[in-house]
Amino acid sequence: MTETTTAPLLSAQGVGKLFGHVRALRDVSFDLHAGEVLAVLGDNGAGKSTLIKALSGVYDLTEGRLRVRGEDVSFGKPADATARGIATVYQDLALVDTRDVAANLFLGREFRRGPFVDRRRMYREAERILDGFTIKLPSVRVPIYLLSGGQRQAVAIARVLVGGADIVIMDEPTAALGVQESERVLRLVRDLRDAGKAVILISHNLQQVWQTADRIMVMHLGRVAGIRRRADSTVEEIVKLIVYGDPDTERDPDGAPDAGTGEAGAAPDRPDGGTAHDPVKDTDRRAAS
Amino acid sequence: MTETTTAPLLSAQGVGKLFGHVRALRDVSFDLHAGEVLAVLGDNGAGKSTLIKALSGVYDLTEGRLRVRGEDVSFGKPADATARGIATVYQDLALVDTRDVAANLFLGREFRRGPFVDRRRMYREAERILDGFTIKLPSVRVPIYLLSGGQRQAVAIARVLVGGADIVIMDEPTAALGVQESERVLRLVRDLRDAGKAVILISHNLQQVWQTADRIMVMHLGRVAGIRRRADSTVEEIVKLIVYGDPDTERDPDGAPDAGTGEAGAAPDRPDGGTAHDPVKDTDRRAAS
Amino acid sequence: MTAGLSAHSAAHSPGHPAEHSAAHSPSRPAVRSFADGLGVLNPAGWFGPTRPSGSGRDGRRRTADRLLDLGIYLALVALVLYFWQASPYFMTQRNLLNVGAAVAVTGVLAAGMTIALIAGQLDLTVGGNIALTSVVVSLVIEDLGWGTPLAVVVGLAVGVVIGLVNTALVVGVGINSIIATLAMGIVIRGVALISTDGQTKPLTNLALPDFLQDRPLAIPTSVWILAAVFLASWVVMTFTRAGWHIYGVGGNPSAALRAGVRTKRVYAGVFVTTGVLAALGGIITTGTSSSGGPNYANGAEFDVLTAVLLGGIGLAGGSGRVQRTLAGVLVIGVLNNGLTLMSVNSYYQQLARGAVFVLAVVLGAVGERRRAR
Amino acid sequence: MTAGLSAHSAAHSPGHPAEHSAAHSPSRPAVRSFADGLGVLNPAGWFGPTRPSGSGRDGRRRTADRLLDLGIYLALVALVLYFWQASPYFMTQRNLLNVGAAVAVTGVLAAGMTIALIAGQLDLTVGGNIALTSVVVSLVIEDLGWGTPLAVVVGLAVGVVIGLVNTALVVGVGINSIIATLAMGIVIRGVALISTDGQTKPLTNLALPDFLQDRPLAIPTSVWILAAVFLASWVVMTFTRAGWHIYGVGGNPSAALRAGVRTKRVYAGVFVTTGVLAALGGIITTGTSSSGGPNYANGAEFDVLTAVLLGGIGLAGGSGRVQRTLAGVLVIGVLNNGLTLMSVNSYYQQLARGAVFVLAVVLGAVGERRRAR
Amino acid sequence: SGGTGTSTNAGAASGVTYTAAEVAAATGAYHVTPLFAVPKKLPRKYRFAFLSPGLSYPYFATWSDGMKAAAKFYGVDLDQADLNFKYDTELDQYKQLAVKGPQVVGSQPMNDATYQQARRDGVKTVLIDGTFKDVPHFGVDNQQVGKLAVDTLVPAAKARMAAAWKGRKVDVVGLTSPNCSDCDARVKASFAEAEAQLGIPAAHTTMLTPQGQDPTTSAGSTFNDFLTGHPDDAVLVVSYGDEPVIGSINAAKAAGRGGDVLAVSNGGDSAARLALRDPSDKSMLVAAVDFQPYAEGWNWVEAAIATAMGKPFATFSTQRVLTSANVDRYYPKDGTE
Ligand SMILES: Nc1ncnc2c1ncn2[C@@H]1O[C@H](COP(=O)(O)OP(=O)(O)OP(=O)(O)O)[C@@H](O)[C@H]1O
Ligand SMILES: Nc1ncnc2c1ncn2[C@@H]1O[C@H](COP(=O)(O)OP(=O)(O)OP(=O)(O)O)[C@@H](O)[C@H]1O
Ligand SMILES: [Mg+2]
Ligand SMILES: [Mg+2]
Repeated sequence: MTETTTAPLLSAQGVGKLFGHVRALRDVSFDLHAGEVLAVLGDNGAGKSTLIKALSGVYDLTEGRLRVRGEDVSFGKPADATARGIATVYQDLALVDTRDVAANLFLGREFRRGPFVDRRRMYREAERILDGFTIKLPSVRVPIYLLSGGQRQAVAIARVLVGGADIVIMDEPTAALGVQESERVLRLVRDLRDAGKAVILISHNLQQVWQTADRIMVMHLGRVAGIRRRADSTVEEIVKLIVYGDPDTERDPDGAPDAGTGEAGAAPDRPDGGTAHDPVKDTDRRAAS
Repeated sequence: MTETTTAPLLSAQGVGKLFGHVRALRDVSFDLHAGEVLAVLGDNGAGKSTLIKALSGVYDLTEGRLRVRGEDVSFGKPADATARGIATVYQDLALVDTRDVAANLFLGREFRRGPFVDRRRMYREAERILDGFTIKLPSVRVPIYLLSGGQRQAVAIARVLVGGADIVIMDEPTAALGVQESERVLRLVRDLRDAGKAVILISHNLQQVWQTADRIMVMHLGRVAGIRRRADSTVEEIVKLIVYGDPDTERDPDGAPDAGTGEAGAAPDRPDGGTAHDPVKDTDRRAAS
Repeated sequence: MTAGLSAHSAAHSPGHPAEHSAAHSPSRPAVRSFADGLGVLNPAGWFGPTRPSGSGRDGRRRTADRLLDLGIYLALVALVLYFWQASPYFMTQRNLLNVGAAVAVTGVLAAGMTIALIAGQLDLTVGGNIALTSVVVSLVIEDLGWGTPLAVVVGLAVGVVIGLVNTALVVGVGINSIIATLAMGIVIRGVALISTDGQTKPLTNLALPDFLQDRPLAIPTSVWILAAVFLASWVVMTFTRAGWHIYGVGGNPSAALRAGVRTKRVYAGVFVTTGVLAALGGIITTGTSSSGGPNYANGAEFDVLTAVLLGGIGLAGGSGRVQRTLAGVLVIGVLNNGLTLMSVNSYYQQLARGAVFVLAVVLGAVGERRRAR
Repeated sequence: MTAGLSAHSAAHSPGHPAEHSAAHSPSRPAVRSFADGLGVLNPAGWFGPTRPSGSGRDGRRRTADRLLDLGIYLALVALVLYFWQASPYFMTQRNLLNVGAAVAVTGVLAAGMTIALIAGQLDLTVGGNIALTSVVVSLVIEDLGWGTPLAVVVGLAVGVVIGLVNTALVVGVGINSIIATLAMGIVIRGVALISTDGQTKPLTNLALPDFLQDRPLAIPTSVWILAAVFLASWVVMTFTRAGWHIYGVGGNPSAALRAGVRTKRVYAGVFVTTGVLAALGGIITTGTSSSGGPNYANGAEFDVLTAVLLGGIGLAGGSGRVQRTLAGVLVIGVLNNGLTLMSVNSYYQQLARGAVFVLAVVLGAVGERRRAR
Repeated sequence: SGGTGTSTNAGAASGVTYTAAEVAAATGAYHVTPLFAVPKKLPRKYRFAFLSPGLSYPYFATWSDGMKAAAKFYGVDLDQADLNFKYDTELDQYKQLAVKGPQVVGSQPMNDATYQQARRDGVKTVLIDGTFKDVPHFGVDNQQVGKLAVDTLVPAAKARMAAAWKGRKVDVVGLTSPNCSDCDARVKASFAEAEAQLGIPAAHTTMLTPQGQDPTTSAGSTFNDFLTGHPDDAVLVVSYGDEPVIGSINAAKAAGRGGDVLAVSNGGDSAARLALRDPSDKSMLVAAVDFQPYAEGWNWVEAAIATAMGKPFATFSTQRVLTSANVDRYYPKDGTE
């Protein structure tokens, strides 16, 4: 929808990652443009988290290259990615429970005034940013462990806004949220997009993806199974890509022996491509670093 | 569908639970019969986890009473619930990572032979039970930390079968699973039901609930918002119960000011009762005990 | 928002009524819409560890709980008041300065240990470090005749080297810091013993003792050093980026790394700090005892740990305050001083110290529980 | 199942090909259908801590890694071989029995500390416990004249009481066991000092020393006790419900509780065990020194911790083996013995002990890393 | 050296000062010989301070008991601090006691910083079992203790070396304690003396630092290891105290090497006295140098009073050596307690 012909903000070319002898990613290539939301889908172990960790500087690549705004980059540590304008909302939120909201928002990029941190400025800025969210936080001086899950999620997302990054990566930002809260996060994603940022959104909720994404990249066993513009694809095609890594394969009929507990009137046992299907639902483990 | 006129296996009457001054449950009453699946739905903080912890003996009740097979019971500790034939699959799985599969399956009810544990019998039984699952475990002597998430989930579920419980409670058993794996767990739930057990299934995935449950209980702010037979209800009604605690309320139009970032063609911001909607999705925190 | 939801919310964050959000005129329209529902969610939190919540922010907290929170300060005040009325010598300027001088070395070490614990680490080499530093300083002054200022620099360098070796083992090799520093402590004391063949090395050049026994503005140098160390620790931990990063790394190392904090560098800084502070303790010891001894500060790491734990620091990292540690150190110092002034039998002193420690941690635990209720 | 999926699976669990599931004739049709997909999921796990996986089960593991895993045993064998060739006196029955007798008390304490660490706890009262027990036993024998067997029972009862007090503080009040037992240790030693007014209480009734200096089957009683304690610990931890529950409670207390394990009772059992084993150590000490002393076993808890950590136990609870601890204890014993046989200067002995400790933990960490690769 | 002259009966006009007999009667079994005839009416109320090395160690605890008894007897105030073997904290401990304005402070050992501070404060110092600069002192210091042990050993050792041990290598083993410089110093002084008096070269001397839970047992097993490593040697044993020597004797007995060992213990504690009475130890335990810690503690108060009054005190004449022959005479009550 907002895809342009300008140079991509971020571009991955033939990216691969080996853990010992486990090839978690191979030959992953894609472009990401300003003002678009790219959703990444895939079954458990497909390599989604590994990919975003590579993009965030948590892992270094074993193969391929990354370009940001046309320049080759190599991330040795997360700070390098941050410096290139990439901000990540990790699924475990990556907050320091014992520290207050402001300290978390500015962790790693504290404002300074001479040799000291500028606490007043950080508290002021933190209030400003979170006021922008109109979120009900008791105060920006409350430690994270006193916050509710939704408040924490908001703080984690607000970190993205602090850095002024223009590439935002979110790993299952709604996994822990209920109906209304998920909606608000998705609205923020669209707002970011509309503000000209590029967003990578990992989710297992096809319905949410459909509401939000401009393009969808499906991963399967560490490869890119396919990249589709949402407007040009169907849920059925995406589900097939997720499950078989291929839009055309029909399910192998003896994959799982039928238990024969047949239940008249019950919903079908398997995804049949109906729009009601929620194909993949997953919780990432606490991110390793 | 399998509901009978016999006495309920489990019955909660006016159950309430106070945490200090927080009333997490109030006046919760329901019956559970042999051979049925009761799904419990509700938004974050609705009290689902608190309810199942009360049923499992992790918490004691502040009000109301529980009856199992017509007898009044009072659970001081989890072992009391186990002794009454109630088995729970906790969302955090509650496995001991450093111990092997067999030790986990039999934790708290190890077979003995004289003063010693009967390791051979436990390994044999563990193999038998997991063979029944036709799950690919390297061995029942492998410690849990070497297993994949799916394998762990299977071990947690297998614990239910070890005790021979006839009331099985599952807190989001599919939250961490992909498409195919979720299906298999749901099939197990139906298998348990068909074997005459009573199952309480907590899930935020309406689609899965629809596939599996016989009755649906919706909780809202610690109360029972309604109990419906699936066959007699609609997704729309259930969603309203979840969100508003009332099947008839229309959403308060000024609940959230509209940002005016309006996006033509995007999916609607709010649940509109369509069957495609996945109303609630949530991950419980690590269960407190 | 329904009435039910906002009532629910109000129960948990009373100071922040739901109406709050309506009063804003947001400055960033792009994110304005991400809003009001988030404040009303399950306040117990979903992801994090199950820490107490909710009740921590309500009105009731401001009574007994606050008092329990102030526990160590109250204990200090109570002890001071008790000894004041019990002994005519206690509340004199000279005696109070003696208390300060007596806890100078423990206090300097405790400041370091507090920083290490905030970073989620432990440094058990400090006893050996003091011994080695005192021996090295004495040997440099006496046998090499290099002059005291240079000897002090060499002593501090010993601390830096020990800190770097600890860093290499903990960060480089990846050994748990308890184990790594316990082992290194044995090695370091072995080196100290070998350097002087087990003997105490007395100083004949008294520049260092004279410096430490000097009393600028009537306050002993060692008390000045103690005050400076705590002031500096407090400033660093509260007002500098380094301190904020130490709290961050201790509270959640993986999050701090991903937030761009150079965690290895932070750990190295922490171990070098504890090493240098222990070396400073060794230099003070050399001065106040006019000698270097390979047996000095035997088991000091556990005495220091006791003082720090008395201050109520969390063992999990990411929390703790140097000012509380100072209070813990002073409680021990006042207790030792007061009991000695009152000529309490040394065995009963030991019992009293243990009992105060037990009492302090029991009160701390009770406070923690009340908060978690 | 697609070819892709089963290839993926095979990479992670090579010994369990996908065909495996097809060969079954399941005995419980009701659950038979819950099946084959679960084995092929992301093997790195989703929920748990990010422990190493996958590579742990593949063929490569069986080389250098296994050797590193055997680390402490190899260290023991290496030391034995070295001293065997270095000293003609080392490998004699008598000398080896001397090693056994020398480590008897440390070993008995280390067995208890291992069990405590497996349960995720620490007991730092053991030094004070030994002192108090030795004093009480001597006083009961000498001053009350109750006879040695009764005195031994009283001594063990002291251990039980200390264990129960520790349980009350840790389980009842909820204090971290490191802090609680550190504080209690100070109190207990204070009580011991007061009981004899700081004096050693010599035994004139020599029944206990004679019993301990006896050599049934040419093996000293203390070595028999050491062997019995380790055998019993091994049996309990490996073959009894109590042991399984201790591992369970240490590995995941909340899971163990929800599985129906009476966790409070398990913790009480653990602290009583460490208390009784320390009391047994105190009784052995009384016998071998013919006296009870309030200054005995000063800092023993840290020596014991060193031996246990040398055995490579995890600090997080739920893992560890008593047999590895025995190896760690023997490494220390062999090292002390061999260095003395070779007349190594005692300061260098200290250095050597530290160096072996550092080496052992570095090797352990390297092994851990290779596994996590 | 410290006290000069003998003032025990100098001013002993009846009733004016305490007589030796009165002191002996007051100290009962300890039978203390006074170092100074303390006036029954002191010129002023004296206050003394003593820095004890470590009251959890029985020897020093007995010192302390003697001091407390003497202070009570003579009517002076005494404050004690426990260094708990952290000698590096001596100055701080001194300062805490100095707040009460004592006339005399005592310690063992004393470091220069404390000495200087006491001088600045105008507090006199009296050392016990150690020397430092010009400080008045009595007792025996580490060098003397080490020498005394060998002096005591020499006759028996020479006799053995001329007979049963002829032609055998003779080692000197010094049992010390971990983290105790004073203990090491005593042992090393003995080594030097053994070289001087018996011609045993430094290469044949070994300092052992036993590791374990109590001094007796740990010294026993370490000494056992030494015997195992030197199967053909004869061994002279010295130590800083009694318990390690008793441990080594037990080990030698158990190893059947009783004929190869001669030992002298230091202190004369109950453990040594028990061993001296044990006939099976007779051939090995030559003697226990009796430091009479209670008497020393008592005497320190007398020396402090003398120093405060600006008077000299008598030379301490310990060097009482306990043997199996005289132990019952000096400690008649031991066996019946
Ligand atoms: N640190 C690691 N060491 C070894 N293998 C790893 C590591 N991290 C990931 N892997 C492997 O890489 C593959 C991809 O994992 P990744 O976590 O990226 O999957 P994912 O798509 O995020 O799955 P999920 O939806 O379950 O989170 C898996 O096979 C996993 O086992
Ligand atoms: N231990 C506790 N102490 C105080 N309040 C608690 C405690 N446990 C739960 N609550 C409160 O009880 C209410 C119900 O919580 P519960 O965890 O049962 O909700 P839930 O329906 O499981 O929600 P979710 O879907 O987020 O897991 C919440 O308001 C929560 O804050
Ligand atoms: Mg992932
Ligand atoms: Mg829940």
